[in-house]
Amino acid sequence: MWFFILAELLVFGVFFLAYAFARTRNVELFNASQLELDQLSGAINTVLLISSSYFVVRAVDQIRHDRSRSCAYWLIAAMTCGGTFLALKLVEFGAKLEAGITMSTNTFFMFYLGLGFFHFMHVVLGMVILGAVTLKAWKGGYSATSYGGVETGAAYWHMVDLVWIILFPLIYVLH
Amino acid sequence: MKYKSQAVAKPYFIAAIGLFLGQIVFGLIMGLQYVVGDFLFPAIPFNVARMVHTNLLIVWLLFGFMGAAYYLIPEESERELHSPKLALAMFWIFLVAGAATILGYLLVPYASLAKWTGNDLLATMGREFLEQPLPTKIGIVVVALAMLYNLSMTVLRGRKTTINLVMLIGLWGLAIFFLFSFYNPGNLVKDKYYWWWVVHLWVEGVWELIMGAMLAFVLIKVTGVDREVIEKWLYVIIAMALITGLIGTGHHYYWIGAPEYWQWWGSVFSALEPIPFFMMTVFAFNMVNRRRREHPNKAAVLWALGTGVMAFLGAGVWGFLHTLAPVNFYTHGSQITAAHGHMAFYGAYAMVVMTMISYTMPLMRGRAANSRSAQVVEMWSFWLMTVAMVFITLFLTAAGILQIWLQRVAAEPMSFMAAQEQVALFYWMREVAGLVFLIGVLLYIGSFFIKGKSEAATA
Amino acid sequence: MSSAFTKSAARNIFYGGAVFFFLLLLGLTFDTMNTLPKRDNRANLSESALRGKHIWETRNCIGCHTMMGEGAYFAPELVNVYTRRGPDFIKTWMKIQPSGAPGRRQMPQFHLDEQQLDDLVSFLKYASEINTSKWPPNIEG
Amino acid sequence: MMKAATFQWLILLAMTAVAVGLSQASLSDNAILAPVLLTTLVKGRIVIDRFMALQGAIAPWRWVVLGWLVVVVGLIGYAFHMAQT
Repeated sequence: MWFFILAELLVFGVFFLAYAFARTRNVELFNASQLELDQLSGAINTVLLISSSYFVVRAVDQIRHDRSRSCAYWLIAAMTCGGTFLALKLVEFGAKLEAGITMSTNTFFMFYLGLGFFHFMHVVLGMVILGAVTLKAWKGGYSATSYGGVETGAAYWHMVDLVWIILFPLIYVLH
Repeated sequence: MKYKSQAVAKPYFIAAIGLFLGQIVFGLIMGLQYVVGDFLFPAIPFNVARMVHTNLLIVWLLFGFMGAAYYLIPEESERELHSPKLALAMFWIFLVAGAATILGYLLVPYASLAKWTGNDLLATMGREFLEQPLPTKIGIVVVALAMLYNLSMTVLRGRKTTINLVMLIGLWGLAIFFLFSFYNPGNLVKDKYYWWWVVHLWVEGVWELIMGAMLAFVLIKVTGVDREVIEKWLYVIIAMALITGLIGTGHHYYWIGAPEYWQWWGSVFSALEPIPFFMMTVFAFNMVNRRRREHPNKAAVLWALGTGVMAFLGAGVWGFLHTLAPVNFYTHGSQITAAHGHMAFYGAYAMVVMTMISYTMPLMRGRAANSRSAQVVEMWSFWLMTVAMVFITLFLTAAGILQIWLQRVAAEPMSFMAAQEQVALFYWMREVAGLVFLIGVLLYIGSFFIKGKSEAATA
Repeated sequence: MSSAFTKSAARNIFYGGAVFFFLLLLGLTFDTMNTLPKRDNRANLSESALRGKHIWETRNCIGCHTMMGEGAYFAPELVNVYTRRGPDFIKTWMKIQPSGAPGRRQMPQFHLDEQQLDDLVSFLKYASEINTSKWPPNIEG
Repeated sequence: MMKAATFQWLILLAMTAVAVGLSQASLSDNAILAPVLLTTLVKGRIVIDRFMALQGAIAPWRWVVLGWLVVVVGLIGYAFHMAQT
């Protein structure tokens, strides 16, 4: 699993650096386009993802103490945050599309929409994984001695969070 | 050979080798036409020779894949093939259709061939690699579906292993993506966009699944390494192949009218495409080093290691060389592309089919491995072909770099033909390397006829 | 992490990764199809250009030439031949093939009539006006 | 142990607030670059070492992931710095 997480981090890393260096050739365009972003929505989404990551940590802790149900509750809380993240993101994308902005508008929006969408799909995948883990935990499929699935799902979710932690300042904040 | 019906692979492999020889002969004709422009003109114009060269490649690789599937799926499923008769019938249909198509290319003007075969009803011809007339394309679909039915029934009723599942998924993907060859919109950009869904998603997608399954199968047999370990590797390799390769399609979308963001997506993902090929190399060497038995078929082991290395060099390294959009801007559609294409197809697909043939043919002929003398000749052919291909690639790369410099970079760019004359020396050297390759192929074929004391059949 | 990397984990990554990235490809394809009208010069894809594409295909031009860099590398790039040579040159060129010059690369004679030549030219003109992100690097292709 | 996690969570939230605050407080581009990247680095480290629990894990994984973080954030900083001068 870690191998896969690293591969994912590598891809995101390359995209982040591509953004940073593409920006050096076109600073004004990037700065001007960045002003059109909804920073508040981005900030709320950061809070949501960080919190969901924290809830996942709690879930792993619960299963270590053999508390399947409460592990599932924490996971549901994490997924609620994830779901809200997705909803907010859709509103954000929707607003941009309505304003006639697409990936072909300019290089900045190519990255904003492209990276955002790529990350969005990772959140969706993370939700699917957490969902599967939650279901199994709910049915008592894990125990204090056997919870590899919870840990793996958690690691993936933290990776998605980690990527956003860099993505947010990079695209929304720094100028 | 554990099951009688596996023997159905034999005619497939023999046909594959025969067509391979044909492909090389036409390659040499084209190579000579590059420097002696009117060679065989007007009997065999370059475009006809090229069509024969590339189509023979595709058809013989398909024969190889099918043969490999008919051999390994019964063995993995631990039961006889659902219908050996159907498999044999499909062999003859495919062979006759393939031969008729090639003869059609050679004997009939292409425009007439198109008219007679219903291209006006559904225009699918005249696009690179998909030049086949409509009946041939339909034939390919029929043969593929019959094969998939046959193999799926075998797997469904038998043991399901990672190897036969991956092989089956690869073959299903091959059949499904081929359907895009029937879609030919008038809009040139869309035409090209979906044309790549056949070509790229074959060679940098589902074919890698087929290749991985074949390699894993042979490695289990010749090294005796635990199946769990090999199958885990197989999953990781093909996962990386699809993860990088699917969006890697973007490296074909830079300059055909598709949106410019493909330059980013294509560059990032295709820059990672060497990873699965590198893993394939590590995989092959790792398994052979951890071998638990000394298999008498040394030639098969050599082919397995060779395909790992050459696939990485040809597809991985030579692919990476010109995959980044700023580089590709200059190299696109030059001899660099030809260099990459030659080594990648040989290293990944020609060699993996020969790995499979090398391992299975002795078994189908009733022995664990060929005699020592036959193996020595086979290994000589391996080295001749492989070294010749390395040189073909190097000469084409040199020709490409010079061509790009003269025609695209220089302050006063030369016209295409003027630049071609400047690089003629490299084309001559390529032709010589090609002749060495031909000797290698002939030796390879010869190795099947060498008798001598052979090992008794055990495996 | 205590969990070892198992075969079933590898399998899940394969299936999950394949589905994930195929969906991503579909998503990007959807956006591409929406963006194409701005780039692919479809307004000039006339009946004549369509007939020209048919001629282009049924004469297997791609067996020697490249179009947007795709095809064989035996003869010149043709996406910009309309701008490089102009319509009259193309038509005359097609009529006088093959050159018969000894040792030179030969192009077959396709016996196209005036109408077919015009169609082919309008296809090449249509192709030359597609937005290919400034490729090829110069007029020589 | 979970107290620590809660505390780390609060730090992450606070740091996000600081980053957003800095960007709103119309400071010059140069001024916010270093602090924002620094908060990102710290946040990344918390997620990697504490949430992913890589601290104390088998060494190579931790160093590879942390190395990734440092390299990416560092190069971003370099690129932005270069763009300003």
